[in-house]
Amino acid sequence: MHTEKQIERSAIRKHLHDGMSIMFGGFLGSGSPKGIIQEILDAGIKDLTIIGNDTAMPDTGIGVLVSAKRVKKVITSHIGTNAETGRQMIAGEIEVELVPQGTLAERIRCGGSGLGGVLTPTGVGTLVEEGKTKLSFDGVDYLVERALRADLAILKAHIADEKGNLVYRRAARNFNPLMALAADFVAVEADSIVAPGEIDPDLVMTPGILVDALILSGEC
Amino acid sequence: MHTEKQIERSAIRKHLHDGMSIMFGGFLGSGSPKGIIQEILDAGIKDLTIIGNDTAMPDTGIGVLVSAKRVKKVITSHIGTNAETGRQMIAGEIEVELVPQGTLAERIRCGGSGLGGVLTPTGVGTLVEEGKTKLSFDGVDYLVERALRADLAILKAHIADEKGNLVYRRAARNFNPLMALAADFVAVEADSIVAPGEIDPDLVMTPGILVDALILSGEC
Amino acid sequence: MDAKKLIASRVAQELKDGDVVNLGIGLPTLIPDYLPTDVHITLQSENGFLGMGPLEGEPLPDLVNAGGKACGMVPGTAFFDSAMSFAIIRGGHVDATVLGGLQVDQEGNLANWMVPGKMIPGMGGAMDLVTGAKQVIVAMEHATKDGGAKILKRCELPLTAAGKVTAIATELAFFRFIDGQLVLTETAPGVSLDEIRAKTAADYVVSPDCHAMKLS
Amino acid sequence: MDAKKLIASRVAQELKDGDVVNLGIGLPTLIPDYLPTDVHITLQSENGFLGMGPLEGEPLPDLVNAGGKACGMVPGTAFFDSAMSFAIIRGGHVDATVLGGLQVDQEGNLANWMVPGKMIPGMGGAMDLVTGAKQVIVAMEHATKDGGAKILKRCELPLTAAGKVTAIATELAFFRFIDGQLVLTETAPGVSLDEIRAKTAADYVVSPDCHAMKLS
Repeated sequence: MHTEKQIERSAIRKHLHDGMSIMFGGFLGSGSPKGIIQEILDAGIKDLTIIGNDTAMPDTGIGVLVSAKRVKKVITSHIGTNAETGRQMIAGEIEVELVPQGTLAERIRCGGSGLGGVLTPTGVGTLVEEGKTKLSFDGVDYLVERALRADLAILKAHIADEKGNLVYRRAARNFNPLMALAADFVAVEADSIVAPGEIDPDLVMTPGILVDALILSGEC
Repeated sequence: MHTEKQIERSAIRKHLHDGMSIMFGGFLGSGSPKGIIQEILDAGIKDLTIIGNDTAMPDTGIGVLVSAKRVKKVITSHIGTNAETGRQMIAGEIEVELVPQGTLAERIRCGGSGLGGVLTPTGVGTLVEEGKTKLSFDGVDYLVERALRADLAILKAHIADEKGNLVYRRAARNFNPLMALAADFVAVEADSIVAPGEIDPDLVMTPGILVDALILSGEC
Repeated sequence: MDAKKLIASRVAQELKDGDVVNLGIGLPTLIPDYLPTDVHITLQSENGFLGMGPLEGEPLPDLVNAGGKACGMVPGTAFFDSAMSFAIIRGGHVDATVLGGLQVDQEGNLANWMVPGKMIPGMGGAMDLVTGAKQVIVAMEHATKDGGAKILKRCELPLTAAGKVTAIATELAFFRFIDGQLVLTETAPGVSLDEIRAKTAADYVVSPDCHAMKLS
Repeated sequence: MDAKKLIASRVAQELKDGDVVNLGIGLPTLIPDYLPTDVHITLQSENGFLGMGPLEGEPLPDLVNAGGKACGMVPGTAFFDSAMSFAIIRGGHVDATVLGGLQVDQEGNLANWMVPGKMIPGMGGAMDLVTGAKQVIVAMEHATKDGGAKILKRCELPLTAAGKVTAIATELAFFRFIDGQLVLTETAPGVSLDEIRAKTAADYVVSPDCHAMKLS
């Protein structure tokens, strides 16, 4: 059944353009929307800023966009599993902003929640504090870490209903629910799409109002 | 079946003392642990600082502690439904710190998450900004709102498993999952207590490691 | 049509199909009754859900609105905690909030949460709603019971938020903030420009397109 | 017993029944094998769950550890998003984190996330873990492959966190930070105090109770 939110995978292309910023769900590829990533690759857009936990491996998850040299900048916590990201960084072909994982989660959450940032102790006394405002309360130093948003978020859900309500499965949840809040356009690849009411309202992990487009996963 | 976490209601008394701070789940009483509140009342402790969304009504939810004059200070977003809180405030018998509801949620979340605070635009240009650090980014002013913790959190869940994993029902969720992170001791009143494994791990709303004591609700 | 129904009916016209809307207690809760049949909105309830509907049949356990009253829910409802509720509110995911006002001024300031020394209910979710919602529509009677102006040059009561109001609907008039200026765009049936001017303390301009409200 | 097994075995003794523990990749993942049968710990996986267990049978969909490898889960597991995962980590709800180190120093500083110009994998969750966990146990070989000291007066590599390490376990020795001072508390079987002194660049004191490790 098609609804206003459900689109063919190729219809995502009208929301793609060179130079855009893209948040991607996933942790080493688990919880990343493979079909949408393939569509972005096929669309040929470039100079992307990508934001997510890691760059997976050269041939998995978001890694394929790095390997195809479509990425200008990565904001991430870890690139150690993708030697190609490291190679491009050292060669000066790609800019990498490394952010502690918990800080990355909070920055994205802030971007989606109307918050300007958070005060975290993580990174105090390390390279991470460079250039940042520091505040001290009750003898503890905190860094002011600022909100992060993107033009597009691409997410992977296990079950969606036609209104866009999402349920994630196991460890594939990770950054997906946070990014659903923090992008101007939110596209979700789901293993199945059911009628509204089929997901118990207590079990919805991302409310449908945050989702702009639903794409049925080819796999399942 | 009893586990280490499940206790008789009266056993909560050894965690109660005069002058302590207590976070309570609930929104106008919905999602407040009535049995634990009754036990606190019966225990006779006083000079309490209570932290929660509202003070319910004089004879419901946390309101009964206000009516019995056990409360020294309230940190809350709304007291309009409890005339007794207002009367005591105007008479100078109780201190009331009014906090915007979304800010209260974030301050509690910070207290439980190791964050020093958040930057919120809410309250800028109002009485709420008095005495607070203000930061400005990209032309937007933010207040630095600081973390909040308590000695004890008293929560209401619909289903708990013996490890303390919790599921809340409908609008009774509200502040409960946030407070589970933010107190030194976390006591939960549950409508039912089941064996570990009976709650689908994807559907747990509060992980059991955050919960110290489980009390079976008298009602259900 | 009494004042409250007129205001609710007019505000309903501001809402578009698909909008996410948070309605304050009292008058704003009448608004869904006046929506055209082809306009479906999703109601956000700040105690933690999206998809609120009218109570149908017996109350269900733990299904209450932000006023603590039993309510219903539509298919596709989602519940969440208070942090998520206000992430949605503060983060700009609510298209419109409609709430009452004690005073509004020509700078878009709203005061509706306390009268010092008299009534201090607290701000509840109002400060976040007014700060975060894309449209902030104040729905209120035009003047106080004593006939005093509520639409002022500058609010005297403590503010709920500064410069966030986008429209004001009263039983006499509809105002919109356009490029930071308060503009009278519509008059209620049978109400003259002079009457509105007499009962409004704020400076405002009358839109060249100012016309009578079209009420259903 | 080889170096890794010896270290894992010793670290296992630091964990108490009921502890919530996050284990880094590599050596730390061996630790559960050395727990006494009456010590049950809950494993936190920073990709978003509590209750990780060893893989049993076929991999289950989307059930992977923070290294991306298929794993198992115990009854009573809970999954959550990355913000909650790090609320738990940063908020002090993890009793112990065990992770490898490139360098550790006598101030309790740890460096384990980059070698400038050579290897820059990123910090992943390590900075939050080291900042937030109640116990931070560094489990590593005592010296570099070239025989250089890794326990230093002051880390030369960029820090993961400042002053947070609580204990160091190597194949030669066990050190604990006591009142801010690095203290040698145990020696590995057959290892002399002189050998440890020779291979350690940091200033430390030898505990009056210093004794040989008791390994199971």
